[in-house]
Amino acid sequence: MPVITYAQALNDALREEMRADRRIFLMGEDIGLHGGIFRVTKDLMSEFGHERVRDTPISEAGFVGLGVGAAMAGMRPVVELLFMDFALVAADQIVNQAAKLRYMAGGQVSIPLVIRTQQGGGRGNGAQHSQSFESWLAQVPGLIVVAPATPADAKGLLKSALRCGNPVVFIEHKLLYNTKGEVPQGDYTISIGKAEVKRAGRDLTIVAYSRMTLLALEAAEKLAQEGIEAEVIDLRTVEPLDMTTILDSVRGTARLLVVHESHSNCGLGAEIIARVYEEAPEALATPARRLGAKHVPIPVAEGLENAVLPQVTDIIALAKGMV
Amino acid sequence: MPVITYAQALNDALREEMRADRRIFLMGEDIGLHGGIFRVTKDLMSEFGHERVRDTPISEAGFVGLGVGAAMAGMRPVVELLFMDFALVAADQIVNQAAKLRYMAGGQVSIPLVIRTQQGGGRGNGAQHSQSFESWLAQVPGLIVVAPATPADAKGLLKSALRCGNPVVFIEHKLLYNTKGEVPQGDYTISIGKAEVKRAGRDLTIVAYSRMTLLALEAAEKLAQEGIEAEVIDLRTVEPLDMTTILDSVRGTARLLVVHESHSNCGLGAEIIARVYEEAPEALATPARRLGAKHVPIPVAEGLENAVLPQVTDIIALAKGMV
Amino acid sequence: MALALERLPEAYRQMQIIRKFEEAIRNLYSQGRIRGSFHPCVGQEGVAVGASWALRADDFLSCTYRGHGHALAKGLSPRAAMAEMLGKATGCSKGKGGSMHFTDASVGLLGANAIVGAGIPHAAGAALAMQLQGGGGTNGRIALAAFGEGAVNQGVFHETLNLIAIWKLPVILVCENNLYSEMTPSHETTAAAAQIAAGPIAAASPQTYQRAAAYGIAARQVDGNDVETMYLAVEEAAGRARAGEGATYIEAMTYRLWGHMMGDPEVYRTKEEVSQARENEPIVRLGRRLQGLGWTEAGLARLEAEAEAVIADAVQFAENSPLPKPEDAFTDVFA
Amino acid sequence: MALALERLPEAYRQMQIIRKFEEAIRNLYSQGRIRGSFHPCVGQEGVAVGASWALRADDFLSCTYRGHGHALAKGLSPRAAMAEMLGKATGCSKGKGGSMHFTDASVGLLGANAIVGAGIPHAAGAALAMQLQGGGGTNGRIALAAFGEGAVNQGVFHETLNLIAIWKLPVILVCENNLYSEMTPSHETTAAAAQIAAGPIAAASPQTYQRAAAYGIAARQVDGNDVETMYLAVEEAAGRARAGEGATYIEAMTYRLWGHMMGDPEVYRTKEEVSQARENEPIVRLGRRLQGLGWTEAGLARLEAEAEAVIADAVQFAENSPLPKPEDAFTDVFA
Ligand SMILES: Cc1ncc(C[n+]2csc(CCOP(=O)(O)OP(=O)(O)O)c2C)c(N)n1
Ligand SMILES: Cc1ncc(C[n+]2csc(CCOP(=O)(O)OP(=O)(O)O)c2C)c(N)n1
Ligand SMILES: [Mg+2]
Ligand SMILES: [Mg+2]
Repeated sequence: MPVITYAQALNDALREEMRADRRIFLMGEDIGLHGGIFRVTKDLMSEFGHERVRDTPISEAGFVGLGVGAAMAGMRPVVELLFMDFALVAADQIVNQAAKLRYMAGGQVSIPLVIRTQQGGGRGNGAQHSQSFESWLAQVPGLIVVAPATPADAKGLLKSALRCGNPVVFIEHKLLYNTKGEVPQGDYTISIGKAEVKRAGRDLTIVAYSRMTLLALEAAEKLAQEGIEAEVIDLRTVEPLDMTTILDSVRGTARLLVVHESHSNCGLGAEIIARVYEEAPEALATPARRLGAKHVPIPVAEGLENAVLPQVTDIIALAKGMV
Repeated sequence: MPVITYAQALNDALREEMRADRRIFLMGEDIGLHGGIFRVTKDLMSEFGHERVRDTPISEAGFVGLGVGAAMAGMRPVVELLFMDFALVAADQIVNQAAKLRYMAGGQVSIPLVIRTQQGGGRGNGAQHSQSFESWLAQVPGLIVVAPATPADAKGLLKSALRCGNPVVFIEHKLLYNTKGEVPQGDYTISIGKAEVKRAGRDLTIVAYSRMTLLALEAAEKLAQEGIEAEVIDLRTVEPLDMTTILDSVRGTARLLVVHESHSNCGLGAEIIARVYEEAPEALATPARRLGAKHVPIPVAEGLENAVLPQVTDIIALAKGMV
Repeated sequence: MALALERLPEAYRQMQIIRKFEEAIRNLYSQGRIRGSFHPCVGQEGVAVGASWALRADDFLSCTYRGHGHALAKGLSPRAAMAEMLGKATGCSKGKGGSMHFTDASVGLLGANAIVGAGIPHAAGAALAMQLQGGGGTNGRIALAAFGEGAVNQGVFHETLNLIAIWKLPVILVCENNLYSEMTPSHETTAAAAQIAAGPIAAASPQTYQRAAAYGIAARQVDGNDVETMYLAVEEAAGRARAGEGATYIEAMTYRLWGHMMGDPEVYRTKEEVSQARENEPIVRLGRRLQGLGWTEAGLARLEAEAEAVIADAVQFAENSPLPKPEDAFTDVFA
Repeated sequence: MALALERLPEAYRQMQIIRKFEEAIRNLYSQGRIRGSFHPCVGQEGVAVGASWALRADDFLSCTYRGHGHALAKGLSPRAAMAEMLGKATGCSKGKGGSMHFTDASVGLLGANAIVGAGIPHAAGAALAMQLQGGGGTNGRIALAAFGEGAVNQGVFHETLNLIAIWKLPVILVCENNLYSEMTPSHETTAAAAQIAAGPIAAASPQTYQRAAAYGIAARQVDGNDVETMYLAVEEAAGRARAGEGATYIEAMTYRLWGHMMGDPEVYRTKEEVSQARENEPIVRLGRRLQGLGWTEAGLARLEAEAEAVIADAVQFAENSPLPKPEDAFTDVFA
């Protein structure tokens, strides 16, 4: 299988789907000639033209709103938010509109809208450009939220998102774009709502997604050197949650650690823990734990940022404390 | 003690604090001559004038942003969002600005801004006028989030919020405004971050806040008729969480049920449960449970809305299943 | 093209249907049989009928919580609308949307919206879809956004106007200027270009159409209480949009005869102001016009009675309809 | 009042300080010693110095991620600024804010902001505070918001302009029109009133000041690369604001000589366009002006060397400063 970057995998997914489906068009800042700050839309304007690859003004509420309207009128818009942090200026269109219009219409309309964006820290971009909002968006009924960790998952999930006919927030990570991985050739999809065991292990289950999957895998390798075999589950989709895969794993390992980059408070870690205690309380031998960003805004200086965001060493320390 | 409504208690708090502190001024839609849709700012314009009680255009992002700036320049603005749902059009100013500017400035500025609003369902106001966002806002470092259930707590907490010097989202509930209760005379405050045991009991702990406190108390009375004594904790502040009070209670009852009106997913129920398992895993005799709104938008028709929002009967059923 | 004379009685009947619809709701509301809030459009029927009638059935429309008139005029069935008000399973949204979210995809009604300004980009997006599907033309179909004058102070209004202008979208923007936003006179909260004197129609009102002009969008103010004027303005705008000439902003001056919603004490205006406005309201106006064209009072009363019957039927239908089942709350989230 | 002739050398030196500051950062950045993004203001120093100098020390200022120039001109110490760039404990924000969030409360710098448009209401709010504290006057103090021309398409810009207009807030709005928003020419994304021909300064650029005029805010376009013109415009606007005459919108035409940020391949413009712009850049312009007033090349070189020394000192200070301690990440959230 060819080895390509995460950014290229996304670019391929967009290109292939746009060739196959004329309803798909793109809107976002600098996505055209420039091909996007992270190069995900590279060369798409030259292939598909200005009509289908539209550079927008800095009007996130406006163009997400246009996406909602175009989706209701039969198109399959993909809107790009340059940084997840800017979802806040478009929050009404995402949460009050895209997520709810179908329901409020009793099912008469559908909103096949994909909102692509990237999030996360680790680059010193500061408090307004480093946030992770998946735990917030997972609170919103009517949104599907995916956050792939690998190029192959990114491509397969983006194709699924474009075909699924519902509002999807498709979350990329700024530090993943240049990571590489094998990606199958030809058309394939990854199912929305299906987690994957990225590493098998018997001693504890680490649930992660997006970039935290890579950190979890790295931690697992180091733990293995000390004789601790961690199973690493990559959620890939954070809403809906694949509890089956989580529970199957936890029933085997009896230990659960959830790692995510959004803040701990009311985060997916808490949610997964609450569900495991609801659905399989007998499964756990030690209390479940979660690791998220600490409860402060994300600072810029490296030492500070590292103190706030989950690190491999934090995962290892927590894991060791559990087995 | 005089018995007054929740709305009147808030009105008294605003009036007393405005008399005492010239830095306080109000901005919001229809708060002036009309005194607010829910009458919380009744007669304040006539006492304090147009300068300090300002009717705004329908520009939530704008006037919350003005509040942030005025706060940095030494004022103590109180901005009213007519419905919590409209926080979404002002989300950037609340989450990226009010919550973070102090931190990003290394502590050089402070943002003594109170954002008052009301939330929740039960009136058939539909999906865009019935949401509860406290679990989302609790995810945001830099915000204090309070949600009082009684007139006395509402008054005392609003005074604390106005004096605390930090951004506070002050959450009222549309179905509480006409509820009545005893309110102490004269000046008093309720501490931010302090929960209260509103009913003592030995068999299980029910944690709630805002209107759900009233439902929990009602459920507790009914449970008592069947010999089950529930302890009801009213959080009053949802961020920061008063874990001490929760843990003390849970250590006594060994059973925990959290009830809130925001959606279950990544909600405060999950958060509290995760913390209890982290901090006192040995305390629980049965798995902790939580009850929030079901994961669909809030519908209008009564039977549908009741199926989605937590009801007294749901609390009773869950509680019975735990003891 | 102007609204044909022979359609005027039909327009009168349509406005009466809207009026009776709102009256029936007020009645049901006061009996405690309707939940949520209700924002009547009484007095604004001229805008609703003039605007919706100038559209084709397959054109798109987005409107607001005060949009019952637009929805009915666009073709939403009074039965489905009334059943929705009563929270019935036969409602246009099966009881899930209620008064503020009337939707009928079969007649291009994208939906009423309860967030001020939020529906404007939806119409623009539908127009963009038509432009894309028409390969740069409009595919024959266009979109209209109706909103109150208070919406011009909401950010998404501006963002959308700019997008409409730069992409030459086939959109018609209808600002229903009824002088008030909830309980606040809009001129107190709405700045306008200093150099342009207040227009002839309502001296105290903000000139919101100047905002649109700042984006190079053709913009004008019209008398929204005159259904023929309204129709003509939208008809012309539709022609421009279909011809690929871009958007038009129409500020339709009108007046809300009832309060902002049920329970509004109306402290912000005088009784005299309201009774003066009654002389100028669209149904009275069209009635006078029809009389000028030879209609008798009896003839008009017959049209009114027909409207009454339509609404009585709708109420009966709604009352006899079943409630949704609790488990229905969990469907219609995803396609 | 115009900028006094005897202050022109100082202005030249101040602009050079800003230029050298950005050059030093580029240098450090390419060595991998600066984290995050860096949005240089090279070429826009005239706006920064002209605007900030026309303010008093106790006036408020909000600016953007591209606001290093404004911040330094307003009085932020180059040492504290450079230490912030290097993530040091001695940085103006103790390493927490970084390049995009320069703040110095002691000189009225409310903060740079990394969200397009978001700082504009903060300046307006500070102005409102002054109006309230001054009992309806301005208390002698006013506020200035600096932002790029891309910000005029962001909703909060409009919401704030309306609020500024209706409340007659003592604000100066400085739009730094450098023709591009990131990698997109702003005229492609920004609609303007059709009837007004493109101005003399940059034919292809959007006329953003017309947007302000639609709110009745006094609005004009000026040559932002001429520091004296810029100073005078802001000086006059400050006078109006202090006198309670309300806000002024100044569209300052300028040009960003470097890319949007480090790593920008600049595919969106030609090398010729950039080299042409170099002839017209503010430091060159003021240099020519000073030579006209009798300054020698050597004299200008001395001013430049002084600036160089200030920045060299700042870099040294920053390099010698301690890193923040990890536990410092958890302070400064609440007052
Ligand atoms: C974003 C937002 N803010 C506030 C409200 C509350 N609200 C509902 S209607 C209304 C007044 C709207 O006035 P206008 O646009 O003139 O329309 P009208 O009601 O007069 O038809 C307000 C403020 C809302 N629905 N959405
Ligand atoms: C709300 C928001 N959307 C997008 C961005 C990303 N972004 C950063 S700078 C920029 C361009 C801004 O252009 P302009 O306002 O002209 O200012 P300039 O950078 O030219 O000074 C964009 C789109 C942002 N920071 N905030
Ligand atoms: Mg109105
Ligand atoms: Mg620019």
